[in-house]
Formats: sequence, C-alpha cells, structure tokens
Amino acid sequence: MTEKKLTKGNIALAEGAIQAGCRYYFGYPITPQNDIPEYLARNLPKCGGTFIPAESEIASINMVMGASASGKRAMTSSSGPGISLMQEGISYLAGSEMPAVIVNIMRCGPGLGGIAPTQGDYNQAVHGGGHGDYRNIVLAPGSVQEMFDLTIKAFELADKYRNPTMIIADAMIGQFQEPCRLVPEKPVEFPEKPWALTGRRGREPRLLKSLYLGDYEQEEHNLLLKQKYDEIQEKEVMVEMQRLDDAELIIIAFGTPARVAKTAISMAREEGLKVGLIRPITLFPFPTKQIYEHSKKAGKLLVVEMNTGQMVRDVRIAAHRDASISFYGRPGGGFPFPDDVLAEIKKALDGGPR
Amino acid sequence: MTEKKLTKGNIALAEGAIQAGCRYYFGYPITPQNDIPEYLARNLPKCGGTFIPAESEIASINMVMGASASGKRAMTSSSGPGISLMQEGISYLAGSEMPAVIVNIMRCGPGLGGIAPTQGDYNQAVHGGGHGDYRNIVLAPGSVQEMFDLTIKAFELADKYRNPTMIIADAMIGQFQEPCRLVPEKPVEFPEKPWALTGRRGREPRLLKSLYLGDYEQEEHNLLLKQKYDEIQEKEVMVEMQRLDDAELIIIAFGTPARVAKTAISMAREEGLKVGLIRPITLFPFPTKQIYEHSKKAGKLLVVEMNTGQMVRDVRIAAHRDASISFYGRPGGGFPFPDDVLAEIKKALDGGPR
Amino acid sequence: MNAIFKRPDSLTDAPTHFCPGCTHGIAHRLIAEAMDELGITDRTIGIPGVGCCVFLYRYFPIDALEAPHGRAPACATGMKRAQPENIIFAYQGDGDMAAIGTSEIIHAANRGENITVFFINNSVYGMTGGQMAPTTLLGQQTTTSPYGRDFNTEGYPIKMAEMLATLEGVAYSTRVALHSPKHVNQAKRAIRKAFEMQINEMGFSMVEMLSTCNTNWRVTPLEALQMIEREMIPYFPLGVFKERTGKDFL
Amino acid sequence: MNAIFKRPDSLTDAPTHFCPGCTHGIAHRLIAEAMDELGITDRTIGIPGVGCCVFLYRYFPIDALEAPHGRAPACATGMKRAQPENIIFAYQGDGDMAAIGTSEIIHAANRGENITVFFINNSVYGMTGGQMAPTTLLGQQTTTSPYGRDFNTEGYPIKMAEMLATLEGVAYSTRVALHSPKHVNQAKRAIRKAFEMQINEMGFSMVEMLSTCNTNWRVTPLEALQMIEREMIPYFPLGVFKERTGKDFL
Amino acid sequence: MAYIVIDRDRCKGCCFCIEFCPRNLIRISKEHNKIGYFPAEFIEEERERCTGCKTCAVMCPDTAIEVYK
Amino acid sequence: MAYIVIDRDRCKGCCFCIEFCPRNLIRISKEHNKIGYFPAEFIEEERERCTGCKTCAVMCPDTAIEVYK
Amino acid sequence: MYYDVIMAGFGGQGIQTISQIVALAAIRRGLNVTFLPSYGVEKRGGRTNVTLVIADEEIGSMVTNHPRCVIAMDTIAVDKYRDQVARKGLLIANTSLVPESMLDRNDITPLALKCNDEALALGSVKLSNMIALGAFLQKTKILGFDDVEAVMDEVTPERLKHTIPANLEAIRRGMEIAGNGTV
Amino acid sequence: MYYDVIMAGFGGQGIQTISQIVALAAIRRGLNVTFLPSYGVEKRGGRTNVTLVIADEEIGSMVTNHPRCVIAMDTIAVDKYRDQVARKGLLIANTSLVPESMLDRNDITPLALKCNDEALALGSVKLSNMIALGAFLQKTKILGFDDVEAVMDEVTPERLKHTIPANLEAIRRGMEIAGNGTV
Ligand SMILES: Cc1ncc(C[n+]2csc(CCOP(=O)(O)OP(=O)(O)O)c2C)c(N)n1
Ligand SMILES: Cc1ncc(C[n+]2csc(CCOP(=O)(O)OP(=O)(O)O)c2C)c(N)n1
Ligand code: SF4
Ligand code: SF4
Ligand code: SF4
Ligand code: SF4
Ligand code: SF4
Ligand code: SF4
Ligand SMILES: [Mg+2]
Ligand SMILES: [Mg+2]
Repeated sequence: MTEKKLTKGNIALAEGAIQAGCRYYFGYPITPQNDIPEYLARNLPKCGGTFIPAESEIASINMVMGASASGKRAMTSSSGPGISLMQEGISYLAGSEMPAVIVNIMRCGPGLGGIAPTQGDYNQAVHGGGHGDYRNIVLAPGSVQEMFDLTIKAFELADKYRNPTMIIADAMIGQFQEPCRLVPEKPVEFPEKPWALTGRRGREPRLLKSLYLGDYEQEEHNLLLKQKYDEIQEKEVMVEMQRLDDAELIIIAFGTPARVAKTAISMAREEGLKVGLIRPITLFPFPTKQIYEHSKKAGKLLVVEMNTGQMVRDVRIAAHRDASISFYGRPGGGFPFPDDVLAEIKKALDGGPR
Repeated sequence: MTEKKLTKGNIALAEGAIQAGCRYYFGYPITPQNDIPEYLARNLPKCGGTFIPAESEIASINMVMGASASGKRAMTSSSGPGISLMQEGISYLAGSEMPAVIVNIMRCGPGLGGIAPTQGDYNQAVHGGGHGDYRNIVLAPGSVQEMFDLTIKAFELADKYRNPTMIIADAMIGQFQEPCRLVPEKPVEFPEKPWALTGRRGREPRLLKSLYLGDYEQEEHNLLLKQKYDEIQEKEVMVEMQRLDDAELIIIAFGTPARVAKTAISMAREEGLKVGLIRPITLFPFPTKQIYEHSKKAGKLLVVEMNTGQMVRDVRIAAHRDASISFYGRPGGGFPFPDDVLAEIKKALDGGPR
Repeated sequence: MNAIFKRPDSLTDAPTHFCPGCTHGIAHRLIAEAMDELGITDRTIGIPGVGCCVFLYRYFPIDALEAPHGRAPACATGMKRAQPENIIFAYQGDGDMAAIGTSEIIHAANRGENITVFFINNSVYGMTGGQMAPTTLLGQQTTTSPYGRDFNTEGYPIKMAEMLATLEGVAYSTRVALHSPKHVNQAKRAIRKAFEMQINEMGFSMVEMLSTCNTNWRVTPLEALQMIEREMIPYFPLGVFKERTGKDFL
Repeated sequence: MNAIFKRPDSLTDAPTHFCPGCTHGIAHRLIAEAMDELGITDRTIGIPGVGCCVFLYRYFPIDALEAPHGRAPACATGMKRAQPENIIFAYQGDGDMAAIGTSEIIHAANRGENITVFFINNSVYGMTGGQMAPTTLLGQQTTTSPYGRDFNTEGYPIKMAEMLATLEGVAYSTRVALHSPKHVNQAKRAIRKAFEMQINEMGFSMVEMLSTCNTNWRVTPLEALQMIEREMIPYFPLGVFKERTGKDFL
Repeated sequence: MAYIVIDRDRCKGCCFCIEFCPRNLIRISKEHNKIGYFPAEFIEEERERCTGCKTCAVMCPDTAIEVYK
Repeated sequence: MAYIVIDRDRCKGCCFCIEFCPRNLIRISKEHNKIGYFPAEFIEEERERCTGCKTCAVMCPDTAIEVYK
Repeated sequence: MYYDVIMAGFGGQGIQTISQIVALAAIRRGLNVTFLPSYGVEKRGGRTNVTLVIADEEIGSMVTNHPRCVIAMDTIAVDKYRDQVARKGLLIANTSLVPESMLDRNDITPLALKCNDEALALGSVKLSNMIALGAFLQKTKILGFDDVEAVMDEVTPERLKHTIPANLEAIRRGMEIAGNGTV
Repeated sequence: MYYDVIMAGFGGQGIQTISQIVALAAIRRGLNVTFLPSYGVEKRGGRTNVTLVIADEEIGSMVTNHPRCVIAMDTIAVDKYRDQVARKGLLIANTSLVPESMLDRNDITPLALKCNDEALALGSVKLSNMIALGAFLQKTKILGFDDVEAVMDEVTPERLKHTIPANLEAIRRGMEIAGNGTV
C-alpha cells in the first residue's frame, strides 16, 4: 500500500493532472483555486510541461483548445466569474468534439459574490452554461482522494468521448486536507487520437470545427452528439450508495453536503432512523436509474445542496413518481452542519412536501 | 384601431425597445439578429439615444451595466456565442440587482454552429448560463406582435424587479414578417429608481455591488434574491392556453414550435382528436401551476422543441405525476412541420412513454 | 493653529483594508483631494475594478458601481454616455486593466470616451495573492512565475501608458509613482489634470501609478518603496506620454 | 510551353465562397504560394478566425482548427506550445482581431509567441453584412454607422500594425495592400518573411493586408481596389513597423 | 510566345485581370458559366501579343488563371 | 511652530512618516493599537522642531496624520 | 379561409416583390398573413424562397411542407418544391426556364406558364414575376386584381413608380392566360 | 472512535502548527483525519481556525458546530466557540489572555490554562501552543506523547529544527498541568 499524505484538495487535483499526463495548463488566478495554478507553475516545468499565466479566462480556455487540438492533455481551472467567461469556449469544445478538463472550485455568486464555498454553479456545469445543445461530462469529487482520482478519470473520459469534462467542487473540498494516496490506482489510459491536428505529413488534412451550414448538417451533428451523450449516460455513471437496504429516507447530495450527510446519517441511525445516502459522483451522467430504483423502495428523498435548489430538479425527474422529495439548501457560503441535516431528516420522515 | 404594418420580428423588437423608452443600445453584430442593431443605429440618434457599436459582447453587456446603473433603460442583443460571452455580466447584473434587457435570437450551436433557427439556448437562459444562484426573467415571443409587446414588457419587468430580463426567440421568429401594431397597447410603465447612480448631490452615496464578504451576508443576499424570484414566479406568469377544455393531450411549446403546433392541433381537431395547447410566454417564471392543473385533467402531454429536449425537463417537474409526457425535438436548424407534429400527436395519443 | 493638512472631505472615515504601507492608500487620498479641490464630489461616480481597490466605495463618499473584473472602462462608457454631466472615473489594477481588461481599456481609449481612469500598477495580482501580471518585471518571482518571469515564455512587461498614448482618442496618458514625497506630489498633479481633462471634455484620460504590494513582493513597506525606484522606474519610465492641449482632435 | 504561373499545390481545387473580386482570395493564394516555396505545407496548421475566412480549411490542404471569433491567437498559442516543431498561423479579419479579439492578439504578441498572423483589414465586418469595425474609416457609412463613422462618438480607426509593433515580443509587423499587382507582390514577400520569422524562431509575426469588401462597401470590385489606394492607404500607411533582424531580444 | 488559360467555371467575372492586363488581352465572355457569372476570357485572336507577364494571374482573386510560356 | 497629530488607531505602522520626516520627529510606539499594529507617534518632546512640511502626511498611506501650523 | 404558397426562384426574378404584393393585399383585405423569407441555412447562393400563409383566422405555422400552391420560377425551385405541393394543389412553373416534363405529378394542377416569354412579349423580361402573380390570382381567387392594384403604389419604390402600369398589365396578362386554361 | 476539535486564535500563535502535529500523528496511528483551515469568508484579519476531525472510520463531515473540544487561544476564539462545545466536551482556554470568567458553561469541562505564562516560564512565549497541545493530549487521550514526538521532525521546517526539544518539553509541561487537574 502506498503511503497517504495529508494533502489539500486543490493540490491533490493539481498533482492528479500531472499524473494523468496533463502537460499544458493555462489559467488566470481567482480565489479559491489559486493553489492549482501555483502548484502547476512550480511543477509542470519539472516534467517538461508548459504553464502559461494567461491574460484572462477566455484566453485560457482557448489556449486549452489549441493544445487539445494538438492531441495533448490540457487543463484550466477557475471559479464562478471565470468559468462564466469560458462558456463560449466550452461550447466550442463540445461542438468540435475536443477533449479538455475544466475545473471549477465553486465560490459564491451571482456576480463577484464571495469566496466562500457553494454549489451554486451546478446548473451552469450540468445544464446551462454555453449556448447550444451540448453536455459537459461533470465530475463531483467528495474527498481529497477523489480530487486526485477523479482528475485522472476526467482526462480519460474527456479523451474517450472527445468531450469537455468539468470537475466541480465547492471551495471546502478544494481547501481542506485529508490523507491522500498520490499515485494512480491503475495505469492511466491514453486513447488514440486519430483526429489530432499534428501537421498532415503523409495523411489527409484534418479539421476540427463546429460550423455546419449545409441543409440538415447541423441537425445531424446535434443528433450524433445526443447519441454520444446517451452513451455516456448509459456507461459512465459513478455513484456512491450507502445504507440503502432498509432506508426509508435517502439523502441525495454531492461534495461537502454529502459528507455532512454521512455524519448526519450516522447520528440518525443511532437514533434508529433508517436513512441512506446516494452520492452522485458523476453529475452528468446523472445516476438516474439508481435514484429511480431506490426512491421506489424508500419513498422519501431529501436533497441537500449548498445552493437554493439546483440538483433537486434532476432528482425530481429521476425519482419514482410516488417518491416525496424534500430539499434543504444553504446558498452563498452558508453550509449545513450535521445536526442541521439531522433536523431535516426528522422533518422529512415526519411528512415533508411532495 | 391602429394600423398594422407588415413587420419583421427583429424590427418589431427594435421598435419596441425604442417605444419602451430604451435610449441606450450597445452591441456587437452576429447573424441572425443584425436587423436589431442596424435599425437602432439608424433610429436611436433620431430620438436622442445612443448607439455604440461595441468592440465585443463583453463590452456590450458591461456598457449596458453602466447605462443601467445610471437609471436608464439599456439593451443589448446577440445570438448563441455572443450570449455565452455575456454570462459573467448577466450574473453581475443579477447579483447587483440591476435591470437590463438582453435579447437572444437563437441560432444553432454548440460552438459556431449555424445560423438556422433553434431553441438550443433554453437552458442557458432559464437555468444555467452564468455562475451563482440567480434567475433571469425570460420571455419567449411567439409572434411579431409579441416581439414588440414583450420587449416593452421586458423593460417594465426588468425595472420592476431590478433583474436582467432575457428575450429569447428562435431565428424564425426574428426573421419572419407579420402584420404588427407598432404602438404600445397601454402606456409604458416607468418605475422609480431610487437606487440609480446619478451623483450623490444632496443625498447619501449609493452603491451597486455584488460582493458580500461578511459572515452569512452572501447567504442572506441569496435568500433575498430567492424570495424575489419566488415573487416573480407567483405574480408574473404569462401563458397562452388553447382548446384545453376537453383536451386529452396537451402540446406544450413556445416560439415557432408553438405556432406549428397550433396548425397541427387544428388538423388533429378536424380528425376528431382532442388536443390543446399550453404556450409558456414567460419561461421564467414558468407556468408551473397551469401545467400541473391541466396535465392532471388531460393526462397526456407532448412537448415540442427545436432542440434535443430542454424545456421538457421543466414540464416534467411541473406536470402532475400521473401525466405521461412525450417529447418531439428537432435540433440544429431542423424544424417541425405541422404534419410532423400531427404524427407525434397520434403517437402520443396511442400511448407514448411516461 | 490651523490644520494645514487634514483628511480630505472626499474620504470617508472608514479605516482602509489595505496592508500596512500599501500605496493604494496614497492613491485614494490623492483622488479625494483632487475631487475636493475641483469641487466635483457631488457629481462624481467611481467604478472600481476587481482587485485590492474593490472596496473603493467604502472610502469615497460618492456613488459607486462595482464592475466585473477588467470591465470598468466599458461600464464607465455606458455610464458616461448616459450621464455626460457627471464625472466618471474607473480605478483599476494591472490585472484588471492590463490583463483581463485589455480589450475594454483599449477600445474605451480609442473611442476617446470622456472618462478618467486611474491605474495602479503594482506588477502583481495583489488581491489574489501575488500572481504574475502582464506588468510583472523580468526575473520577478511570483507565485505563478516561481522561477522568475522569463521573456522567452512570458514576454516583456507591458507598458500601458505608452500603448494607450498611441491611440488617437486619448487626451492624457501619463505614468507617475507613489514612492517618495516628490513623486506623490507629481502624482497629485497628474490626477487633477486627468479630472480636468474630463471636465473640459477633452476625451480619455489615464494616470498610471507605480505602486507597491509589499505583501506579495514579500518585503517591508520601506523596501517596497525602494523597489519602485530601483526596479520599476527603469523599466516603466515616468512621464507624460500624451497630453492634449486643445480639442485639437476636432 | 510550360506553366509559368499555376495554382499553387497548397491550394485545393475548391472554388472559393468569396464574393466576386474579394481580395481575401488573393491573400489565400499568396499564403499557399509561400507555403509551397518554403516547403512547409506538411507541417503547417491553419487557424481561421470567424469571418469570411472561416472556410479556410476548404482551400488549404492542411490541418485546421476553427477558433472562436477573435480567439485564434490564443488557440495558436496553445497549439504552438504543444507542437513547436510545426508552423502555426492564424488568419483573422478586422472584426476578429481588432474588435472582439483585441486582448488575445495583444497578449500573444506581447508574449512573443512564435506564431504568424495574417490580418485582413477590410474596414468592416464582412461576413455579417458590413457593420462598422474599429478599422472603419472616418465618415465611412456602414449598416451600424449609417450616418458615417464619427470620431466624436466612435473614435478613430485603430492601427493594429503600429500598435503591435510597440510590443517587445513582436518580431515582425507590417502593413501591405492587395489592390494592385505591385502591392500584391509586396504582400507576397511580407507573407513569406512572416513565415520565415516563425521558422527561424524569432517570435511573433503579423502581416496586415488592406483588403476589399466590395459587397459591403456597395461598389464594384474595381472601385473597391481604387478605394484601397484612395481612402485606406492615406490613413493606414503601408510599411514595415517592426522587423527583428537577429534574435536581438535575447 | 505566351498565353493564359482561364478556368471558366472558377472565374467570377470581377474584371481584375481585364483591368490590369497591360495588353488588353482579356474580355468578359458573353455566356455565363456554371456558377452563374459571366467569366473573363482570353482573347485568343490576339494570343501572340501576350507577354506572359502574369499580371492577370497575380490579381485574380480566384486563382482562375494559369500562364504558359 | 507646527505639529502633527497621528490617528493612532488608523496607523498601521508602515514607518513611511518616520522614514521621510526630514527632522526625525516620529517614532514607533511601544504599545499596539486597537487594530493590532504598533503605530507611529509624534515625538512630543521635540515638537518645536516640526516645520509643518507635511512630508509625513503626504506619504501616509492611511491618511492618519494631520498637520497643524 | 386558409391558404399557403411558396414562391421560389433565383435572386432578381422578383419573388420578394410579388410576395410582398400578395401579403400586403391580403392584409388590406383584413386577412392574417405570415411572410417567411428563405429560412434555415440557405443564406448565400442567391436563391429566394418565400413562404406565405394567408388566413382569416389566427395563423399558426408559418412554415409549411405541403403548400396549396407553389410558384416555381426556375428549375431548381421546381425540383425542390414540386413534390411538396399538397394534393389537389397548384404548381405554377415558369416554363420559359423549366422543362414541362418536370411537371409530372398528376394529383396536382400544374400550370405551365412561359413567364419570361410572355413578359418579353410585353416589353421586358422583368415582368415575368407579374405574369406569375396574375396567374396565381386567377387560379386561387383568394385576392382580386383590385386588391393588388390598390397596394402597387405602396410596394413600389419611388424610382420604379413608372413601371406600375406595365406591371398591372402583366398581371392582367397572367390572369388572362391562366383564365383561358392555356396550359 | 471519533473526535473533533476546533483550534482557534490569532495568526502567529502557532495554531496551524499544533493542528498539523495532531493531524499527522493521528494519520501515523492509522486514523482518518480531516483538516479544515478557516473556511467561509474569514480570509483577511489574521485569525486562524482549524477544524480537525479524527476517527477510525470514514469521516463524513469535516465541519462541526459541536466539537468535542475547543482550544481557544484568545478571547475572540473563546467568544466564538465556547457555546459550540458539545455537552460534556472540553474547552481549553489560554487564560493568559482570556478572563477565566468567560469559561462559564457548566455542562462542559473548561480547562483554564495560562499558556503564555507557562511558556514564558519555559523560556519563550512561542511555546504557548505546545502547552495547549500537551493539555489536549493529556485530557483527550486520543494520542500519546510518543505519537506526537514521532512526527515533530516532519512538521518542523529545517530552520526551526533546533526548537524541537523545547517544544517537546512544553508539551510535557502541558500534559503535566492538565494531568494535575490544576485548573
Ligand atoms: C473574471 C474574474 N477572474 C478572476 C478574478 C479574480 N481576481 C480578483 S482581483 C484579481 C487581480 C487583482 O490584481 P490587480 O488588478 O493587479 O489589482 P491589485 O489587487 O494588484 O491592486 C483577480 C485575478 C475575478 N474576480 N474575476
Ligand atoms: C462571439 C461572436 N460574436 C459575433 C459573431 C458574429 N460574427 C461572425 S464573423 C464576424 C465579423 C467578421 O468580420 P471580420 O473579422 O472583419 O472578417 P471579414 O468577414 O470582414 O473578413 C462577426 C461579428 C460570432 N461568430 N461570434
Ligand atoms: S495585497 Fe498588495 S496591493 Fe493589496 S492591499 Fe496588500 S499590499 Fe496593497
Ligand atoms: S462579404 Fe466582403 S469580405 Fe466577405 S467575401 Fe464578400 S467581399 Fe469578401
Ligand atoms: S500574362 Fe500579362 S499580357 Fe498575358 S494576358 Fe496576362 S496580363 Fe495580359
Ligand atoms: S481576375 Fe480572375 S475571377 Fe476576376 S475576371 Fe479575371 S479570371 Fe475571372
Ligand atoms: S510635518 Fe514635516 S517636520 Fe513635521 S513631523 Fe511631519 S515630516 Fe516631520
Ligand atoms: S505613514 Fe501613516 S500609517 Fe505609516 S506609520 Fe506613519 S502614520 Fe502610521
Ligand atoms: Mg496589481
Ligand atoms: Mg473585416
């Protein structure tokens, strides 16, 4: 067994990128994710990589596009306002089917907001964001170890599906420390990239683009993308499920609230309350089936988020129609403590709204 | 009765802005909405207004912010990629509670996409887009007349709630012509703006900001915003409903698909099929109650969109849990013809998935 | 005895949040003094960029708009067009103006917007913890140029005052410094002049101030002042790069 | 008899989508000829901006990346860093470079990225129907400056070649024109030189070409050529604004 | 001595070659081409006057002209 | 002749006034102030030597100094 | 009452003009109208299509794939729209440019109209669109000659006002031919 | 086994150091640990809080509002966290700076520890954090002196290595006082 080091979430993520073979980082500072560029500025040059302190987030995402088009693993990271500025670029990456890893260590919004942790950008990452019919693959680490492991996974998925992949973590996950194994669990996968632009030497020219002007070309393209997203939904769901066997109430949460929920669930169980947990690790693809099946059995769901209610809509859609769903949200840097969640558990078990 | 003129959707919108008292337009060209800036470049100077051909969409939205902060009615318009670039600014407008009207004449995406009409930016406008927990008010005109009327409404709502308001219309609505009454139906409302920055002369200094760093300040702010959104949801829903009395199937659609649906419904009725229509005019606030009530009665819903399925999620959430929902989507510039929709109606009436 | 130097009226009582010895504070006072002297406080609106200047509204008793990072010149454009009778200034750091806001400053300047911009060049992103800016000096170590800025990969520090001076719409572009009494007094005159340009409707005015960030430079406040003289001025020469004397652009 | 002038190998057979008489077409051919002559076609990657050049990949038999509007220099930066052994060029219009992409071009230039940028200045946004660009001439009527560009409100046309030449990282910045055989031949040499700068790793190179948009200028192709001579060149002087002869920046 | 070949269906009739040919050896055709333009055509009758100076080709935006010598 | 008043609780002890006072009339206090800094203090003992040149005030980043004459 | 028509041809054939005339005349008659110029991706290439829907009730769809009438002014237009004409519908084709053999559907009414030739006979090929318009009026009867005459002034730009009489004459000629059943 | 503690004070009091020591020692013992520095909006202002959770099972929440123990090194810290200590929990307060009167909850164990004075007695006020750490070890018994000693080298930067013996002595002194019940 490899030794675990007390590691900060952001650092685990940055080291994960290096170990995933990412050698190109472009970014513009913003709290609370500056550990990532700062770590990579120090360490990428040591392994022959390139770190550019870009002039903006727009430049960053487009530099990522250039490096990614070259067939290289490339990444950028930011938070709220900076991620908003990347939306055009992300849409282009999706439209031209280029891999890229984009990290959002979430702080409060809207606007300049604050630097405290939230999950206010769930919808932006999972549903909205850029223009057009596209999806990001979205991973939501819940521990420092996952900040490392899922970063590697993010690069693999991005390459496998030629799709932008976002890692979203509230600032708490980025800032806290835990023991972490800083070597990959299994050898990192590197899919072939027969689409990469590397100079046409001895082959046909290649093209990466997102403009389709021919009659119905764009519709076909959109339908192909949709097919790809369906395949991702089919194959790539990652979810953690705990104590569901006898659960009468299931908490659904990701990131920090999921951790708080675990503690609250232990407290509830000590009081004899039958509570379980579903923690989506992939937000897209969303663990729709799992939620459907288990909500059918358990009947009651409690969604806990650090926002005013975003993932809860996906849960509503996924859940069995007879399931009753409660929501507990703390936006803007307020976060739930275990006993807050315990109180919500009790409320939900006593009835709670549909 | 005032005379109706054959008018292009985009022009009706631009003229609506002028009649709403908008005197500041800032924008950067993009097809298929160039009629709007071109019309305003010609006509704003005639009424003492200002038109700036801004250097980018980012500059545009921030110029809007500056003019809006001054207490003036200001607008920008764009399409897909340009709207994506405005997401940071829109989030700031929401966070600092400033009114603004932002028009998206939707073209295909993702990426550069194409210039054909779609509704691929529904999620961006209604749910995602910028960072943080906020909502845009979103209006979806379905006729040239509504391009005019709802633009006036957009300015009124933006001012009333100090909130960015988006008008989203597929390129078809922007490009086609219909007879239109180009005078307001009723006097335009101009709420007071006791928050406007006009120089402190004889009063306390004023401040428009979105940064909240004090403990729980941001959370409070987010909850107040949430309250405002709830109030908007309560009071401002606009929806068109047709032939619901005996409907066994309700089509839910906005913009062009809603118009196509009307024709399809007439065709269906001629064949004795009991089909009705709910057309959300406000996308946020969404006609949740209306859909709930009527879906309870009708039992079957068919959502038609020019995308791979975005509003359908809101319908799923709004609908009565026993309602079965079908979806017919044409993304990327493909659009439904009346007989396509008729075919879907028949499919849906014959069963159709939950 | 009479006070011959006191806090200007256009400065509130709020203690600043700046680090000890940060010359942002001097810049603030100079702007307040200029507003007092010109009697424009009542009709001045300030637009801070995002950076250590973001709390500008705490210190000036004037209307203020918090702009998104880098966009203050665009906000100021919209605002000045909407209320030409008022005095609009933006206050930006080097990250704000010379990095993320490059496009907005250049085009506001090029259009000759009748606004005033105060630009604090402290060669780093102060607020976020001292990362490399486009104005970071060659060889300067920051958290994102840990081995020192290298022109081979990061280019040379960008000279905003000079670049903006090349644009026709600019009425006034100057660089001053805040590290000695003499320089502070010069800076004061430049700030006044910049406001006057706007009052006289001459077009775009910009004052670049070489300023310290001792916290992120990791030196004492006094050492930081010396670094302005010793390291910044040789690369960022002081002076007036453009000054319109009449509305000669007409 | 032998062909003494034929279509260069680095141009595909595809007929262009350009309007009749649009000098984008000449620029394309010149670039193709330069690639042929330098033997770099196999290792060249093109990055069109968004504008009438967006279909660049149809005409050059090379790898190509379609960049978002204005961002080609940033894409080129990422790409060149990732594959320094290849030749990367961006091709941008004036909307693309001088408006929405201002920040990206300035910072790529300032970092001295070893890339080549071809810049078609036709004083309007051609592709979207002829709206005003930052390069639109004073008095020029466009769909968004229907009363003619007025410097009081829109400023002066921006001179990219001159502005970029002020940046240390720039190896080569020049302005040429495409309206006469003599000028076309000059342009050809400039394009070649720009590629050579990259091949020799001298840093950032940029060729601004004054080009026609007769469609949106609403004149005949021939009149458009004359307008370059008569109206554009007086404001946008031709010449080399910067040319590095050795790696003297080292 | 020299002559040129104009690719009729590539030509868009912009007249640049006509304007710049120092010897006026090119004219507009009376028939339109496949893509709907009236293309330029070499005045074959005066073929021997062509110097092969390439001016026409240099100015052709559609690279529709080849020059032989 | 002249004197200065330093707002103790506004001062952050940056020492600029001390460094630039041409007559060395300012020093660091031994007690920290409300906001935790050791502020500058006017050396009252040498009060009469103050020329009211304002140099100290001009350099104070926290505008903590008033000068009287 | 409901009627939909697609008018298609290449730029310069005056498709926009006749569709504007029909739209305006219908509006004057108090009818509802939608006027949809080339939609979708067909931007460049010089083709013009207009979809007009005319009805006395609210108009739903402004797109139609089974128009009651198609006016096809050239071969490409016939090729594209012939199969879309609703059963029992009307296909007016400019057989000055279109081979009659292309009008080979027997569940619709094809009207082969040598618009260019007829127009030329009246003095200018530019009148070909008016010939087609006349035929359209005659065949569909949704609008009368008077309706059209009443809006001619409004749709005609100043510098073309002098062409109105010739246009009206061409419309009459079109009506005449169509009326004669001279197919 | 589950234990949570919040350590709080102002910058320079060595809060980060002792929390790092505890965290590392716990990890060496094979325990799980979460270490959360000042979260939320408290960025500037020179205050340090660390929330440590130590457990032998998976750790859920890394935040806690009812910690079993609070180490409060100054008045502000006591003020903020005193009421949060879990019932029957432990409040170690640096009564060199904090008035004893503030430790007025009787459902918890308050430990008034004159850290600064004790540290000064050992030669440097800088050792006050170690005094508190010693008391923490003694009172909670979740880690032993040996555990802590074993990681001292690792947590101490090179230039401070010479302080290790003094630190260890201060820890022992803290344990001693707490063991004596000299509250
Ligand atoms: C879009 C966006 N990107 C990044 C940030 C984070 N950020 C805040 S201030 C700042 C830079 C501050 O540097 P500068 O402008 O030089 O001001 P200083 O603090 O040095 O005075 C950054 C990068 C942000 N708020 N918004
Ligand atoms: C973000 C964004 N904004 C606007 C557009 C629309 N657009 C496409 S090309 C173009 C301008 C083209 O002008 P220019 O760069 O000068 O090239 P030209 O066509 O004149 O050669 C614009 C505004 C876009 N595609 N993306
Ligand atoms: S971080 Fe730097 S710029 Fe910001 S207040 Fe401190 S010293 Fe000043
Ligand atoms: S629109 Fe202008 S720039 Fe574009 S191809 Fe036509 S002439 Fe050339
Ligand atoms: S080669 Fe010269 S002479 Fe011959 S046709 Fe061309 S331009 Fe004329
Ligand atoms: S220059 Fe070329 S495109 Fe123009 S007329 Fe001559 S051959 Fe045709
Ligand atoms: S006024 Fe001059 S002499 Fe007096 S204390 Fe200040 S600096 Fe010294
Ligand atoms: S200059 Fe001001 S802040 Fe600095 S030590 Fe003197 S009084 Fe204090
Ligand atoms: Mg700075
Ligand atoms: Mg252009």
